[in-house]
Amino acid sequence: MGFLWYLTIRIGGALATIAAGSFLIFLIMHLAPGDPALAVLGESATTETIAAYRAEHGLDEPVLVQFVIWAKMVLQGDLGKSIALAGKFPISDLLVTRLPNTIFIGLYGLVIALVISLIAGTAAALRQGKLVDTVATGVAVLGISMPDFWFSYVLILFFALSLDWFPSYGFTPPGESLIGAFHSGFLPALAIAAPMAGVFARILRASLVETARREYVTAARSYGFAAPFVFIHYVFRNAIIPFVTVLGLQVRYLLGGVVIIERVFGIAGMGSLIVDGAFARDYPVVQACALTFLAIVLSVNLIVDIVCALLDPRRTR
Amino acid sequence: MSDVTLTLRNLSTGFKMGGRVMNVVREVDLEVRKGEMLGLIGESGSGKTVTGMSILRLLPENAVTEADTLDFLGIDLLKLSTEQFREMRGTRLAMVFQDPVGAFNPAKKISWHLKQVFERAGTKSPAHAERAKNWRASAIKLLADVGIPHGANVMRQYPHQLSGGMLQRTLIALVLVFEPELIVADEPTTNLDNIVERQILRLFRDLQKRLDCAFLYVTHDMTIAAVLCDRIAVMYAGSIVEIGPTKQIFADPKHPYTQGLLASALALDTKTERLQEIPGELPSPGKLPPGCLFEPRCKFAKPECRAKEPAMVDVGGERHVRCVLYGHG
Amino acid sequence: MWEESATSAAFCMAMVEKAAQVDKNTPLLSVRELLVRFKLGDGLAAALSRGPSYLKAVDEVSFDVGRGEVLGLVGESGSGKTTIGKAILRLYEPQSGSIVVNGVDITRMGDRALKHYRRDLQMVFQDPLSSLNPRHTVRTSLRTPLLLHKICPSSEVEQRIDEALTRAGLSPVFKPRYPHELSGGQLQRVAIARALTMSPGLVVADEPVSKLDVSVRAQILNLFKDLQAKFGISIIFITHDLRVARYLCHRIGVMYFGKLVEIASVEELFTAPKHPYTKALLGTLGAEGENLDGAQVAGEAFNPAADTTGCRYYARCPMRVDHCKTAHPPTETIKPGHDIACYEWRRS
Amino acid sequence: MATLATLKGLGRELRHNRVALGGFAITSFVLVAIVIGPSFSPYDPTLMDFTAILQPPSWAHPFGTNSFGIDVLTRVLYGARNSFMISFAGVSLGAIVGTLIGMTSAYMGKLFDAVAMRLVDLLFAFPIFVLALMLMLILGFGVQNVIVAIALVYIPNFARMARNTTMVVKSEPYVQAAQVMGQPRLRIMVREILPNIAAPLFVQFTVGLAFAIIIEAGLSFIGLGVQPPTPSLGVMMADGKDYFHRGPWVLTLTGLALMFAILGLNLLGDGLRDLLDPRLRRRSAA
Repeated sequence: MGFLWYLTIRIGGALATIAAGSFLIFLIMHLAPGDPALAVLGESATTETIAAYRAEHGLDEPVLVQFVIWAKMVLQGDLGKSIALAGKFPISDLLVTRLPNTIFIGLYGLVIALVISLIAGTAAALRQGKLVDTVATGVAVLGISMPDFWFSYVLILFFALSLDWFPSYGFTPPGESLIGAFHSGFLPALAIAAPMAGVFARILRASLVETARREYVTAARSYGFAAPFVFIHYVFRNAIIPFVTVLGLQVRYLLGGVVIIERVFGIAGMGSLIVDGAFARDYPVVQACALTFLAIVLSVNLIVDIVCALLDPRRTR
Repeated sequence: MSDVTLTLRNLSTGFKMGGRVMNVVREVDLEVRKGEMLGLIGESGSGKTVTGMSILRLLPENAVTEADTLDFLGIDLLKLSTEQFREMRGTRLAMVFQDPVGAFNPAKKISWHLKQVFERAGTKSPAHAERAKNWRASAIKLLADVGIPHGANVMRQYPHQLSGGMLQRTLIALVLVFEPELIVADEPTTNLDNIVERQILRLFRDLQKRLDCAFLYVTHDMTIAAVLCDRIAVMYAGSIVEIGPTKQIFADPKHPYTQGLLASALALDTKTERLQEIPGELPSPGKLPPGCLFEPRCKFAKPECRAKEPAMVDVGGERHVRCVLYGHG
Repeated sequence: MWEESATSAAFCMAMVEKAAQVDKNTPLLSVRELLVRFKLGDGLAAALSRGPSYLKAVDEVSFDVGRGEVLGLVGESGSGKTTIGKAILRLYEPQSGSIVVNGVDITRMGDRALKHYRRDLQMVFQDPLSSLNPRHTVRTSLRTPLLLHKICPSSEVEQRIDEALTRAGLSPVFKPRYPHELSGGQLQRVAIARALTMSPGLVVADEPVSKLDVSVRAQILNLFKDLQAKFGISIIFITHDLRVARYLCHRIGVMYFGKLVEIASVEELFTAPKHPYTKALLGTLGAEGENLDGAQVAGEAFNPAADTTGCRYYARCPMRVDHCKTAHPPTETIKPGHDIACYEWRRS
Repeated sequence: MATLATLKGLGRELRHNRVALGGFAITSFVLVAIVIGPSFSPYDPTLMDFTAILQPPSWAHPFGTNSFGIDVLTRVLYGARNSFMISFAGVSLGAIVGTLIGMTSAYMGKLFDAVAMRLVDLLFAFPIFVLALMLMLILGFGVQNVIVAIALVYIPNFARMARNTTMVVKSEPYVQAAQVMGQPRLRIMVREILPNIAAPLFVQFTVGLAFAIIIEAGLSFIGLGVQPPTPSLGVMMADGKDYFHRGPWVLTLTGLALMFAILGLNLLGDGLRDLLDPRLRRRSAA
């Protein structure tokens, strides 16, 4: 019962945020210089055609009314049409081809980062102050200190140009070939994963060390439970709660990395789309992409909240 | 002296701090006997908790414990490997903690805690195995024993949903699964309210009588020691300064520190005009005074007190005092 | 000329007399039906959850503190005793009720106007280490109130600080020290010295010895006793320990989950307690073994998040009757100076 | 006076914390290098030399030369100076505005707090590059706008941290004592609260500076930030990627220098976090 309440409240909160966020996006785009009518109709448009276009699309209405019109369209799945980037192509069609690639690369990177950080963070915490700890924390700091786009080029230099194990450019969408996607997506995923793994490993280590000091861990030892049992059920079980929480906060950095990495490796995803849209001043595309990114972050936060609530009975009961 | 359960000789415990060891417990000699409740009294920082934790090897890794003897029913605890010692913990040596809320795994229900302990017990003997099979029924019975009549309901709860008193009872139930021969209780009622505190104290006394085990009760509260303990040992700045039967110590405290503590504790029990003070402050473990540690605050201090720390003096009637007023040992 | 000054002098005399009259007839502090509540949880979650969304930490409590009187407020943790103390000092905003100091209602007074009355009401906190700003030296901590209220010319500030420290039993050599360099007892002396620099009429002392080492407590309790006798300050002494209250206080109020259940003079409370909770508390005193076997208080405590009606003590009360479930009993005066909130007190 | 004593104490403890010391050394080295380094360089950061195009690293050109024959190391020093100043300005702006919002929010409570914190949550929900990119669309590309973008990324961080720490400190007895004394609100904020929340904010500033340099480089790298010919590390790396196959050293070595500077700041931040953590402090004092 308590959990359902919690879920309802969180979903309500996420919906409210996305509503407010979409308004913010709309407002920013509205403030951006340039007349959308002119952008669509081109330089040759006459005063009459522009006026007609503005009237038809409600561009003379107050911002709020325009926002409501746009929001209604978005709710019906119509994100408008691209004005510069892809002719008058519907943006929703663009997203359908782009979004899976971004999600694939993002999840791929996330999984790599999780695997590395779980191993490194746990090892460092278990051997606190020992060589393993020093090496792991040292590498982690290096990881968070390097720009991921630079690391991509280092990876390209070694694994693509020198060893030729992976392609240096281009990406096979998972829809075409899953194996191809894993192969061609490995370097970009690794580039995104490296700084993330550094951040995650540090958080996990700190959380484990902190939890190990709790009295319930001493209490568990006093019952004579074996060390691995205590570590798994007492230390690790409670340490992952803050770990998952902080993990959720990292999505906004993770997606920031995706934007650049996609351009480096020429992946046709959301990141390259929004950047290309920005250069082409294709506002509807940028607007739609920003909204999608917002939705992704909020969904991930929602999932993280739910996972935390399941892990930590104190949050809901 | 076959009834002695635990013998400590010359126990010292310190913590490694930047390359050197800072001792917080020094040269402690103690005996805890079967069927007795020994009170270990001291203020914060006196080393009483560390002493208790040293016996069960529950201190963090930077702790260093040394002793001439650490004997538990003929077993030399110093010689046991980590794994052998772990086998003893919980089964024969047990501990009750100060903060009942903090002593439970917050992510697990009460039933989980009980189940784990019963399952561990199940591997020890056929009788225990039988209980482990019906662990739920056994747990409810055990909870009833510690004064929780509706055990089935309590088992469904998470720790944060229960009151401190209820959790402390449950914690005691966990310890009782094995009927240990030595129980160390570290200020187990400090975080409880007066009325609940009395209930738990009574529970401890009844338990100790029923199990007939050795019981080391660590506390800062003289009045608790008075109602609960058969003998008390008073610690000051890491050393035991006085030890003896409770009644005699309360009637006639020997060490000036014990006298001061008792004077202020007992004076409050009656309407008094003015409390007797112990002047000064506790020494910090980094800067201990030379000689007797209590000398800077002692009204009987003499020049010889500063020369060296006095030895324990046997003053008869099972009483020992670390003070030159009673000779030099 | 002199006539005019004579009249103004007479006027002044009249004012002083009038003030003196107020002094004699009204108590220094008068608290009436004070209600302080806290939100349970925050935001949407709290709004949607069932059960009360507020916790009444102090629930319609009334009492007076006379001039030079020490009133003890005794109760378990969560009884609202600290909240009362802080609400009187306007650290918490009361929901309703009134706080009257020297005949002036300060319950809703704005910050600026309140500043004049602040001097008169001071506080000593439970944790001495955190009651002093860790970034300020002892000197800075003591100088601030002197300059803020222009208590003395700036040339005398140092001398005043020395006096204040000496009065609290501390050498002036501590002036340049930082809080973390002092022991708990010394810090509590600095905190007391700071409160006294403003020559307050009332000091709220919130468990001032509970975080101190046992062997240092007597020193601080005696310091309170001496300073109270010397300066005739009124004190609200908040404690969970009835014995400490008996040592220092003239009257004692017993609190249970936000309600003041009994208030009486020390002698009366200890010799003829009427409320079953007071009796239970008194039953926990004494160092002799037999009282462990005495009356055990059964049942779980009041749950402020779930129970909303009935006597707060109902679940634990040995004298409860069905009537007690309807509403918390009103306060009645059973003797001058002895108030109690219990339907069944006559039976005891 | 209080700060002086604190700084002295910090200096003493710095010597015992190897991480902080390493970070301090690297950061000092980088600062000195970008301040006085360029004037020691025999090369000009803008003068093209078509006789020395794309030379690999050598004694004459430790980082090689780029496609215009410009010494890469010289350009790195100039670029790093720009990157550093842009990041510093951005994080400072974010820290000041964020701290003001956070402290006010915590102190005022009620409606202001609710509205401000919802806005902060909203900003937190945007991926940082998306936020920066949208901003660039309104303001146009260029140095000032990178600063504003960085500030916008950091305002929510500082606002949240300042609010949370102020909430904790606000209920500390010493702040209540100041209230009881009758100190005005503003004075309490400045004298009692600010000095006690400064430490975590300072750590956040150091670590934030490190990541801001990455943000600047990233924005400039994809062409949304600093515009060439103004040297910045991101611009140089963008330039280097165009002839990465022919002269990989331009991009890799510039990035390595960037990483070195960021590493210094991160280590310094980590070390300071340990030094300033009151729990760790007390343990080492006991």
